[in-house]
Amino acid sequence: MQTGFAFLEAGSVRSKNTTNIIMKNVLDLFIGAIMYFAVGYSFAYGQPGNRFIGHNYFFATNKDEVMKTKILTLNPQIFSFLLTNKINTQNFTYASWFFQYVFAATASTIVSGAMAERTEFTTYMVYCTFLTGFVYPVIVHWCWTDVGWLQYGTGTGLKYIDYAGSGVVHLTGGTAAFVGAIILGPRIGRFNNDGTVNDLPGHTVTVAALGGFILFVGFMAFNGGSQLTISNPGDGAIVALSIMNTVLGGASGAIVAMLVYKTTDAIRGEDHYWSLLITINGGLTGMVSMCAGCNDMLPWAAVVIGTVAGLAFMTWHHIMLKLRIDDPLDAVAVHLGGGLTGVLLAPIFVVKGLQLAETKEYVGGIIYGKHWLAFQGFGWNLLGAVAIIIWTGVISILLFGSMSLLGVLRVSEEVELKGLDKLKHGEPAYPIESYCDGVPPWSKGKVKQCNIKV
Amino acid sequence: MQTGFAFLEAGSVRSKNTTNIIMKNVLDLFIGAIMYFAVGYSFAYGQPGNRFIGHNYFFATNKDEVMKTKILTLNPQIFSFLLTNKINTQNFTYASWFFQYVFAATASTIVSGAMAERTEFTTYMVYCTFLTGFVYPVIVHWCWTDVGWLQYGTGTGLKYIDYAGSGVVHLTGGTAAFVGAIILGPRIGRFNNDGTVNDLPGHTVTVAALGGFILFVGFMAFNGGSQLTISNPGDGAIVALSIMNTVLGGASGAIVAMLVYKTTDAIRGEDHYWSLLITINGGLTGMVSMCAGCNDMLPWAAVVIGTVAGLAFMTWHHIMLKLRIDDPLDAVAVHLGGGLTGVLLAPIFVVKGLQLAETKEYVGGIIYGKHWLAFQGFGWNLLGAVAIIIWTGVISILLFGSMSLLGVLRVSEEVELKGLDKLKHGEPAYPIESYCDGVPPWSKGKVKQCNIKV
Amino acid sequence: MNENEAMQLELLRKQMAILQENLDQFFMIINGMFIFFMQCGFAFLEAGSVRSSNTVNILMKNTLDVFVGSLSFFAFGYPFAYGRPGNSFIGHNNFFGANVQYFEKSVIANNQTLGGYETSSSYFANFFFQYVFAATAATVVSGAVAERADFSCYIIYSFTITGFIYPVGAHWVWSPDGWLNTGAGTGLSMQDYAGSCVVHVCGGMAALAGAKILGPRLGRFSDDGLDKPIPGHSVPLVSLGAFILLVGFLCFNGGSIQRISKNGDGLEVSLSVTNTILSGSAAGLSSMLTHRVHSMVKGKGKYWSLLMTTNGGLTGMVASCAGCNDIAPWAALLTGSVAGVVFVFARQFVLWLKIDDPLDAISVHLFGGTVGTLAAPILAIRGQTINGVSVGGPIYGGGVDAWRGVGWSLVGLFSIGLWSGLCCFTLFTTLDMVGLMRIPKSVEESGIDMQKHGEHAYPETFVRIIDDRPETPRKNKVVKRNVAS
Repeated sequence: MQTGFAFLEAGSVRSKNTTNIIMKNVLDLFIGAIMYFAVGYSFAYGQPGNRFIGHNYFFATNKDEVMKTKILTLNPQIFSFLLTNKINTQNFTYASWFFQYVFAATASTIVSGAMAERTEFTTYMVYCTFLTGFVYPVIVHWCWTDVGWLQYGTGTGLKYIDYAGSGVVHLTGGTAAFVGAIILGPRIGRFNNDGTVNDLPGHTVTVAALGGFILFVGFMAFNGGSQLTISNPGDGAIVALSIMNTVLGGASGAIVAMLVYKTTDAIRGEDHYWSLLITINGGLTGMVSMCAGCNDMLPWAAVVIGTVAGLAFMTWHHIMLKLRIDDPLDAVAVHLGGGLTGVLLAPIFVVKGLQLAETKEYVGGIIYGKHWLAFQGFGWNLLGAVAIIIWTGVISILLFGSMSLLGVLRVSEEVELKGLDKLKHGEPAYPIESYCDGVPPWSKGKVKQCNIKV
Repeated sequence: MQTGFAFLEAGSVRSKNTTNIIMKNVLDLFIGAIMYFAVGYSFAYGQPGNRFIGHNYFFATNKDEVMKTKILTLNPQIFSFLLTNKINTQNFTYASWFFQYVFAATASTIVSGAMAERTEFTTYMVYCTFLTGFVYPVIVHWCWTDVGWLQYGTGTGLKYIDYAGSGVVHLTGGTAAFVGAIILGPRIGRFNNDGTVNDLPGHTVTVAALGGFILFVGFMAFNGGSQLTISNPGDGAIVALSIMNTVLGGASGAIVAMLVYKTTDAIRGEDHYWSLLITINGGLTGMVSMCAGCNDMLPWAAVVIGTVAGLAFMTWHHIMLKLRIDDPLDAVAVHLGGGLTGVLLAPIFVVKGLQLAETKEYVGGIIYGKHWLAFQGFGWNLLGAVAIIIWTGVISILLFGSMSLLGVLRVSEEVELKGLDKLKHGEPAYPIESYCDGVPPWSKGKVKQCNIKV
Repeated sequence: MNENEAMQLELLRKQMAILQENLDQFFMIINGMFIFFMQCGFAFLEAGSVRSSNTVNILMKNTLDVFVGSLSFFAFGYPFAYGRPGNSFIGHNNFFGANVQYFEKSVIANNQTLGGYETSSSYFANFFFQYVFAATAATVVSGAVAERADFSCYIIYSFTITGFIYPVGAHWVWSPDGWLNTGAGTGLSMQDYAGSCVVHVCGGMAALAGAKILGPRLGRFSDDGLDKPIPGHSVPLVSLGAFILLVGFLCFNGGSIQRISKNGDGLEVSLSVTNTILSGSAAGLSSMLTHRVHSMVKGKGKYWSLLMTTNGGLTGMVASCAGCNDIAPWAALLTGSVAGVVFVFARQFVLWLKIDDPLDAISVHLFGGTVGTLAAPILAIRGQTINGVSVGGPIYGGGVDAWRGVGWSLVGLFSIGLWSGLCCFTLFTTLDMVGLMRIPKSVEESGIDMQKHGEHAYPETFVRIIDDRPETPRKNKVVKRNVAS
């Protein structure tokens, strides 16, 4: 999925900033891996942990059970225990680390889209470190570990429903992106003084679409894989259901966004187009909104939620323009809009839903509800969404705000106009001298002529 | 694989139509999902069904066994059945839906290639709806369900052999593409009045090659996954064999096509080239032809069939040019040519082949044949191919013909010359203003200067 | 236990065995498919790194790698590498897939009585998995010889590497008969889990031989010895390739266990994947920083170079291949950091030797592979197995045996490097003498695409961008071709 994000973004920025945006995505992956290895996984899944944060397994070691960890990594015996013995489960497993790490990288990548084309490179590294190392893991701890306060609930079976991270991953990333885009301010030339908007189109739709396609596939793995196990009864069916719902949600999101875009423009009397980028982003929004409940929802509900997500995407898209916030990738509309839709609608449409603490009975979502707990579940998810937004928002404001005050947040005007690639990376994305046919590469003086000749 | 098709096509059209073709592929995916969810799967796999068509599971519900479906999705009990109990298999499974859906999307995507650069957008949506919702599912029902007439056969064990859809998927798509390309007519400037052909090369070979590579991988999953199960004895070996055969078939197809292209041009005394696109298309043809029997064939047979497919590709390629039918992607040559080769050659080379109804004995293909049933099998496959071609052909003629009469099939000449991207989608694939370094984006008048400066 | 229960237990045991076998093969196949996708990664890494006038050529080469490689590996490669019986030097059986049990066994397994269980043929899964490794080794070379090697040269060496040179090395290390694996009497066994040495050093040496004999591209080094970089035409393509390769490497290393149904397999796979990503990350960051510092010191300006970062990351992943199943995560970080630094300096070294390597294939694969081969036995946890007991690596108290293991890896490294280097040197020198090695100067100057392939990578796009006449039809560029009448 990192590949998908990288190319969606690369295609959506102008050619002079292409290297920069890909570089950011590469670093996301690399810095994310190191940070998540060092502290992120520990904050998220470290056991023991309190309601708020975990604290163990720093650098993949286990402070309370040093001997046990050593056994895990040193002793060849564990590779040969017999099936009849009790299986020695480890609290820290590499598989779990890897899976959670790719989620963390996703969350931090979202932000790079909204802040594209004008952010300092070092800033990006700092914030990426914080997000994968602290902000995101804490939210994961709240929502996805048994001791986290959102997951633990009130003791009556009230839990936060978020199967694959509509809230945890996308709402977090979307909020950070939102704050970042506000504090950075728009790109030069994006908004005119009279309030009208200039399009600054990406340099190649092809590459952006490539990214979109990869993301579609990635989302299926994202949602399908969130089951985490495949060996329990019914796991196969749940994985398949998740994927089917993801496809249907994406499909309805895309089609709705496409039609809304076409009709609103037609009603306003402007040129109306079948826009590819809107369609792709609508599809992504639909898939994002599926993350929360795709394992526990009938296909018709997926179509409904996808439709709402498509509308949400268009609404956020227009709100952002109205507020004069510049988001080159529509990252906020896709992830914040889609994530919010998912988190709020999931408790309404789920089939099994929450489990009563005493009777272990499933109460269903609001539609199938047999119990007042179903309504409480909606409230609890709303609370969860608000908590995530506040936590991420406040930290992002502090982080980006302080960097803005220090003057290291945004590149200088000259750099922005000339493009980050040449000045910061020394590698223009499409070096002109490599495009001259029939001209020996050493005759740089003739390059100009060759261009005209080609 | 949708990604693969999208980029193979995107790279093979001219840059002014790139957005359009990608958009079509995106919609394939999304419209296909909704249609296949609503009616397609029902027509194909609905049980009970007659010899001709299935009719159940519309919108993923089950009309005859309402209670049972509800149990499937609502009742938590099914998630906790004991392994010792008989496992309650469901006729409708989500996994099966997803797998069949991607096949359906493949069939409909094939058509977009042959009709590229000149088709109305709404036309495309209409035909895509029909193909994934009706035409293709009916063929699937004939060939891949036990009650379909081609699969049911004559009761003596005579069955239609088509493991992964050489006929079902590719012949269907290829025929529709063929009919579409004929009725649409060639692009403007493709054929001169004196019968010569102008090349209208795609705008970037790189992107086309990317699509080709993704398709190669996709075909492996396509053929390997068609086993559908992995838990029966020998399943692993069959999957592996399928993939090995797919690779070998593709390899020989590609190499033969490349050599034939080079030598025929050399013999004619024209410039002779090692053509990349011909090689990739040859490889794809080889893989298409493998679909029919790759699970039941020795590797040497795969090499033979791949070679024939490579020749078939070149033959169809020239036939299309001779007939002055314009197929920008060679979709007809690849899928119709390759599919036909596969369907007809599979019964000759298979090892196990058909099973006698009484003795359950495998009779083998014609080469290994121990029984006249092997020859009948060839005839039955031929009949199947003819039936598929007629069914798809007739419906496509009706569909495209009526749209052509209504005048909504083809875009106007002006739009075709200026390109669909700007006029229909408002998104040129490579917006010129995003390629200028150091020039403020609002000064559009200076673009020319900026180019020279670069 | 009554008879009925015993029957059921036996049935269950048989079903489990079937499922295990299928799962193992399935696991190999799935990973093999992702590794196959690495070909796509290599193709685009290379396509982006050459000039636009040679793009089709390099893509063509990578496509043929896949296709020529599969036929060649089917006919000769697999038999040489894994055909049994074989001697300690080379295998010799199963040429053209002969003498392989195809279907019979699986049919037997179907009708068998409850007594025993016979495995069905795993030849196909093995073949596919090993084939994608062989194709990887061959692809490494195409990067180093890009933009100037002749097309037929390419077909010949691709055939030879996948059909002979690589399989012999693989036989030594990975076949139960190979001398590096059995230890040739020393009781040692070379530690190369996923091919740092077998795949990458082999490919890297071939690349070195090829690039050296070919000589640099025209204009790469000026007469006074100055180095004039020839940038690739598209950074986005390069990074697309790199991203695909990063994913591919995870499967390359994770899949190398080749089974998933045994006890502890899952742990080993996930440890491998974790180590691979950590090693790659560390290498990416360390080469980014090293490059920045290095170019600052040399006064060339300070840049955050994307290409250095991605290539560094790849080097780290190459280095992690050898030991990723048997080192702790901190050791992976260490290996990666070293590999990243080594990459930057290896690159300078190759330039200093006046060898022109457009893709840095030598630095990434040869040097990354070397780092990995040596780091693995030093940092290993289990290390060498002497008389059925793991002695542990030097750090974990392996003592003398552990150091002998390091020495054995060194022996393996040299012998494979030497084998591959010598074979390729002979091959390329021969090709050079018969004049099949390098394209003519005129072709090199005007670009291979139009001359050899008749297909320009970008027939129009950049024309439009550069002279800003979007709607002007360019009739003179249209190639007319008569259809034979």
